[in-house]
Amino acid sequence: MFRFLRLSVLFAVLFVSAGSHAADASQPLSTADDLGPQVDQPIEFPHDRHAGDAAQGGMQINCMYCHTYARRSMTAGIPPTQKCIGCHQSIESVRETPRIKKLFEYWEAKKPIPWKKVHDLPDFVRFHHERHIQRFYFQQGKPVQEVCGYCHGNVKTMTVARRTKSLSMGWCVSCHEKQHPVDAASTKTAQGPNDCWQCHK
Amino acid sequence: MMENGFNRRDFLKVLGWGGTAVALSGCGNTSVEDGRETVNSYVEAADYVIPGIGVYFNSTCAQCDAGCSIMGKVREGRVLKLEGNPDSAINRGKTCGLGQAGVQHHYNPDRVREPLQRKGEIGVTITWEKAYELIAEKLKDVSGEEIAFLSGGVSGHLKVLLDNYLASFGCRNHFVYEALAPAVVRAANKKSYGVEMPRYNINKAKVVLSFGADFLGAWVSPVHFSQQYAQFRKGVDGERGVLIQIEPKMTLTGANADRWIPVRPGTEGVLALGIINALGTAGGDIAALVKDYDKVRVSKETGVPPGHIDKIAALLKLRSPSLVLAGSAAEGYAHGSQNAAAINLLNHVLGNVGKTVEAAAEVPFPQMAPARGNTAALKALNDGLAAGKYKVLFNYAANPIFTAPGGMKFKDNWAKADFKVVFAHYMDETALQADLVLPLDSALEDWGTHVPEYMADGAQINIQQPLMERLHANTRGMGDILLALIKQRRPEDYKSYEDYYGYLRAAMLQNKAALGGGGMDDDTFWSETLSKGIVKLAGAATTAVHSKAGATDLTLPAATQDAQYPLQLIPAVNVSLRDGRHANLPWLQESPDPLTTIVWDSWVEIHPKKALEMDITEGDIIEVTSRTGSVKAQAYLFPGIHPDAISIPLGQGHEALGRYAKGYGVNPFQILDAVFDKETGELAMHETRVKISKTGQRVIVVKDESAAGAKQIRKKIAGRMSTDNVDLSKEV
Amino acid sequence: MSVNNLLENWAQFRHFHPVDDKPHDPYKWAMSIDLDACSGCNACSVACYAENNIPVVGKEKYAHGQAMHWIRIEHYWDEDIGVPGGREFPEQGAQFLPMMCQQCEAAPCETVCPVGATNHTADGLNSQIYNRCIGSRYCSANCPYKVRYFNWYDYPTTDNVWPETMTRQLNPDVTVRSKGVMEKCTFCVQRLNAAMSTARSEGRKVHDGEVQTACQQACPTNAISFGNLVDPESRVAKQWARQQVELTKDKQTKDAEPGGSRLRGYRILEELRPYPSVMYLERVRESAV
Amino acid sequence: MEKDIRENIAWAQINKDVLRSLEAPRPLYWVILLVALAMVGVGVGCEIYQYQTGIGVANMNNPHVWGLYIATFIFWIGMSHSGTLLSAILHLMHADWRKPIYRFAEAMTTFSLMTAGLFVMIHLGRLWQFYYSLPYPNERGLWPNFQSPLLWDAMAIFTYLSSSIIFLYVGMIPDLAICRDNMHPGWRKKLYSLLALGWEGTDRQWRNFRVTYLTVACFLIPLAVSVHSIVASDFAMSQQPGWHVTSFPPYFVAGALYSGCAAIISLFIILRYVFKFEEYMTLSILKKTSRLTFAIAMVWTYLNAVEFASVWYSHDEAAKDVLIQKATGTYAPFWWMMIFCGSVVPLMLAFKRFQANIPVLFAVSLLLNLGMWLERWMIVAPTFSHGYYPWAWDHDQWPSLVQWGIVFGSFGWFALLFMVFCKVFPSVSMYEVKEMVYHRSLALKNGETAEEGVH
Repeated sequence: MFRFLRLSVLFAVLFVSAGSHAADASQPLSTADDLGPQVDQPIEFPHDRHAGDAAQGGMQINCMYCHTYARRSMTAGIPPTQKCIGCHQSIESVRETPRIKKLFEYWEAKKPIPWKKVHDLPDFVRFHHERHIQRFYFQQGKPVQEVCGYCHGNVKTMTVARRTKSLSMGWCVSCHEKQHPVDAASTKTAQGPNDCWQCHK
Repeated sequence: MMENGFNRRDFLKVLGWGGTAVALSGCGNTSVEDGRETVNSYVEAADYVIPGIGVYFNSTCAQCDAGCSIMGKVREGRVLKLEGNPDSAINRGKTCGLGQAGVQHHYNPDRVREPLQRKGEIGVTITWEKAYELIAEKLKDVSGEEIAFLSGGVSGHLKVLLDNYLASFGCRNHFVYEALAPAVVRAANKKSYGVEMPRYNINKAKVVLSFGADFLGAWVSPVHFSQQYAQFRKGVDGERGVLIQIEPKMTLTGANADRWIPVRPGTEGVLALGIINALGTAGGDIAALVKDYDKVRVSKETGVPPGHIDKIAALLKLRSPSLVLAGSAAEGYAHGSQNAAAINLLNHVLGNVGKTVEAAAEVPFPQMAPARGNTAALKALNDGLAAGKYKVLFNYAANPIFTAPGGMKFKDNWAKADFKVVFAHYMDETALQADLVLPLDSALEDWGTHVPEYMADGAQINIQQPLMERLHANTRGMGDILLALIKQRRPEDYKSYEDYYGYLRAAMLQNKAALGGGGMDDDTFWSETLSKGIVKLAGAATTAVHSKAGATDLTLPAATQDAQYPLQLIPAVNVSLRDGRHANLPWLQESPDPLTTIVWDSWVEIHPKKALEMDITEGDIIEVTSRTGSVKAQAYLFPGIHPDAISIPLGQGHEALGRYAKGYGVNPFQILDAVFDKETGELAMHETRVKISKTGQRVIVVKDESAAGAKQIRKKIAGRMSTDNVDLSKEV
Repeated sequence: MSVNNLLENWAQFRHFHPVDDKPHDPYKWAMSIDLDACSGCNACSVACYAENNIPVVGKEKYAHGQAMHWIRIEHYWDEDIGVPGGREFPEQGAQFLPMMCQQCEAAPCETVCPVGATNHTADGLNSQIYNRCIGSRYCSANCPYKVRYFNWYDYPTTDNVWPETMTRQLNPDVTVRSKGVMEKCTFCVQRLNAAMSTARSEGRKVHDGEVQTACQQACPTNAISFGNLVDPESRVAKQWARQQVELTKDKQTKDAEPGGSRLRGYRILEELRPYPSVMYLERVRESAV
Repeated sequence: MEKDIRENIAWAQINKDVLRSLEAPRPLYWVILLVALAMVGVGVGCEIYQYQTGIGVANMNNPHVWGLYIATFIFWIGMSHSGTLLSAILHLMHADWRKPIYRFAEAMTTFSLMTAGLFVMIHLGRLWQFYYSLPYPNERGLWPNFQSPLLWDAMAIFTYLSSSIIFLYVGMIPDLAICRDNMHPGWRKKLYSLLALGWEGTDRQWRNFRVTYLTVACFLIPLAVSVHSIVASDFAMSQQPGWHVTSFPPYFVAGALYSGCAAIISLFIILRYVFKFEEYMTLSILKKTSRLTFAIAMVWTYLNAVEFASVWYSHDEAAKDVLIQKATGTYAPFWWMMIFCGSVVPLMLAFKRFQANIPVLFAVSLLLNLGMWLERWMIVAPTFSHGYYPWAWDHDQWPSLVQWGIVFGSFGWFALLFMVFCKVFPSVSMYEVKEMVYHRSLALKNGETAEEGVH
């Protein structure tokens, strides 16, 4: 007698299953790479030359050599021009290349280089560089490029850095929900913090 | 706190970030952005400067004369917040609202940014060179006697430089003017203790009997006294201190008293003698003096019930040492010094002198000692101007046209000087009347040394140093300006200093040994000094306080009645606005008055009983008329005021001083009669009598407290218990 | 987070006042305010404006009751002053009371927010996430203390709230709230986070006095003390213990004592069971005068 | 007594009369339509201004954060109940006098729900973030707070709205078919043929139709009750004095039915005139409706008394204060007005001579609605201005013109939707009226034959 209900029941079932599936699907979605736009910088800084593997003619410089604030502060900041000059004044080979010329122009003018922010989170979010580096580099002893890579992607293959992760909240949370070993030695694991005020300000 | 020393050169390189990092963050940008925002990196960075981490630099608060030491949190080249410096004996790491608002003084959008010269009604922007030339030219053919320099309280090297400058053309007309300085009390203290400003140990007293001294609000050194007050409440050896406040209008201190006693305005001295009489411990000429001040008469004159007088006397006998303070409410009369003297006498009778009243330490450099402001100076200047004595007039750190009592007609006399130079942060009422306005650095951009007017503990010199580079390229520090000016007169003596900083450094290094830097090399000493922000000195009190009472010939007139002007006007000193110099700081405008919670406006406090008689309700606009003039303001019914008095807070009613001050409230200074204390010639602030009348208009009073007013209906919100059943000594 | 995750970790999204299986660890931030020391000078309030980018709304909006002061100084007279038949003068002075968000453990505001913009953090704070807020204002409607303040207008773009130069004073660690979101006292969470992170990097806990709230740091009479209630050595913990006030009780020893207690500690509107984290110490007045 | 309806109306006549309402209403119709449009204009204008400037322009403040929006929201939710009452409940009770009027009652339900839904949005401080409150999988990985009564509200309203739309539509199918068959070609004919789902009136279709209609009806009744109970729990679940009352859900439901019936009376009278439905919307039906209203009014009054009593004799001092405040404070005039309109005015309906007196009934019904609107306001506002914390007691909570404007506009919006509906769809159910006529005439015949049998 209730045959006319069949269709609607079917729809209902479909909707529910689809919904919950979509919800589950949100997990893999968040770890997927999501390429940000190309950003032009005042100086096209070749990360690959500096940090890249020797095989590709890179210098294999530790990220934290230049981005020294990241392990000491919430903000990673940008290395002072001083830093660049420190090495480059003694590297005659590339002294005359256009990029280095430009660098020295800024330096002599004592003008800060107007870099563009590539990984620019919303203003109400606080990403704590120090905490993450402490956790994964110093405590777990993971290789530095891997640790930075979690969020910044494989920078050593780029020239100008480019965003490769979505950096959406779901994406952050998907990692905070995983159990991570507390340090290199012990098997004890812990979750990332999940209360709102850890990241929202 | 920064560990390793730093010098000006390093410091100035704290640039970048500032420009962009200040972009308003908000809920607006809700998505990840790439390549929109620019981040300026440092060119070179001192290694203690890390983006995202604040560095603290020590300096000195310039919001009032108390001279609290502060430390400013500097981040990415911007000073963000001021905190108290824990090492200072004055404020021990604490600040008041004024101090907190110091940053708004610095970032204020209404600051003067260029030197301005008057052309008719408008000010024209000129260069500094031009300005200096102008001054030189004006000073060329006037004698030193025809030059007057009006300033607020100054001390330290700025004072030295100023004196030298004035001396350089033989000018002795330096008028140091503070509208709200406790000058009468100082004079009285000089007489009865032998020192102008002794050290009061509220924390050592078991009873504090204060005659209108608002030491928690706006009197002398509030932050310091507040801390002593806290200890005093916890109690000396477990015995909680008792605060008795005697005043016609409740101040913040009165609101915190265990017993607040309204006294008929002007009869404080009588009451003091009455208490001495009730104590009955005094002998000799004092006993003679007070013998006919018996309870009956005193209570008749003062309106204080005899029972209270007995209780007070009993308590004072019981608990010793105590401390008796004479404050602005007591001193503001034609017989103010008499009042103050009578009140100080109590301290002698109770034997507090030497215990809770001690001689304060002094700085061993008299030329740096603070030039304390008073109102007699203004009177002198005013008379001089009226007589046309002065051709050139300088004004620094004072706003006389706003704060001079209407009775003085100061504005008219001011115009009599041909050339008026005003060193100003803002275009205030006085600057508007100037011929030349020279823009000053804010206190957070400038160098300086200060000697506090009230020495809390040991003697100390406070260092003031820039917390960030100039906000506006064309402002100058007062020191730099004076240096430039003095170079006009005595180039050879001063050519070695290229700026005030250089002068300061040299001057300090000269007396390195005396400043406790013996054996250190110059740079270490200097950077030490700067990073500490305070130079503590071994300078002890040169003069001890008199143990025995001074003059006891006191003539205390009974309160007079005036049929035409039946009410006494009490110009109240608002905790945050003071004499009005802070009215342009929005935080202070919006922080409610502690007792009425009114914001952004003036009001007339009137006792509900009186209001009932005159059928005045809250919000009625009433006209207050004195012999000098009249103002209109909203009425506020306030139980903490003597029915024979009304009160209007000072500080509002600006006609200039920028967007946050202009056009809010009324300025009671305008209706103050020019009555002066017979002995010291100080302005008698409380001597003005007024009558009030309803205008018929009505407004809703803008205040924080609700329609329910300040009543705790049924629920216990703010708890209170009596000392009988509490033992503070065991508490944490 | 997926549906499964939602179901599994439901408990984590809602920390109520600590239950046996979820004690506060390692931090429970709490405050105690000594009303006997508080002089009502307003320094705390101004300091709060400075620290937390609170907009100055101006006279007109203040008149409409749209002020934003996260911490307000209230003053109370005894009920019978000034009214006909009552006492003529407030002879025992006024009573001052700083009132800010009480960071309730079972906060009435948290349960009612439709989007979960206000939550309880593991260290016992009542968090407010500005960007999640859609402005239903249910939290404020349900707050017994009325200490939540709503952005009725877009203050960042309003004239004379933060004109050109004043923007430079804004604290980069605190969001500037735009129109339509609720805000309130945070116990200066930015300071707490900084301190906790430093402590973690150094492998220790935040020790007492290491972190101060803006109001506490300014307070000239040290009336406000703030710290970690879990750490028995902290000043706050000692004070609470001395006053026998317990976080998870709604009737304290004090209330039980017949004929007036000798204890000063109490929490406001405790009987509603929000379990506030702020203890007030009653004001004391001398009986001898 | 006069009849609910004449038995001897020809079915063709019924079709003719009802279909006429789709063609040529009285001029008043257009007047109403225009006025409604104008009102909507005002409302929209105010909303745009509020959206751009910030909700502060409504002159709400801290702590007085809720205003007319919430009150009016409840009012419209309440309105919606009458439709369900008339069509579903009375349908199950086989009260066939409902037949001529249930159609527009249902329409009323649907459209007042739509209006109510608007207020949920208008009230929000950040309307543009509304979607945060919807439970859907998102990149933030966040869900709304399922503990919040506000969320239950949203869901309940949505369910109720969708199902009452279905109910309305399903009930219309046979009539739509009639329209289809009698329409001249044109967009309307297309529309009807589309909506009629190829209704042929075969036995099978009728059987399925009846079952569906019945099922939805049964489904709708608990829903209707739950919706307003949930709205009530917005308040009852909170802690505030004056809200935290156990009897709120039934109280709200009663209030809802009450205002609903009152509204039906007003609309009854308007439609009857505008579409010349005197034949069908007869005075005796009106009489029944007003009696029903009277009964509900008394129930409401009783529950009101219960609420006051439970507050008065409780230990909750604060709640008691609020009650006293309502009766004596700032809001006293409105509160007493509410009592008057809600409990005194309906007494008129007790008198026979008023029960079918159109002018009187019209006036009364409007007053009742006013009373019910005030009731909602008196529930929301006083608690804010007189809550637990004396310091926060408010002195400035008078709604601004913007707030009034939007409330005003909402009435226009409702009228607009409703009037358009009545013009486009048959507002009297033809097939049910036919049934009614048929049954009545049948009854009559039986009566006659019985008489014959006597002699």
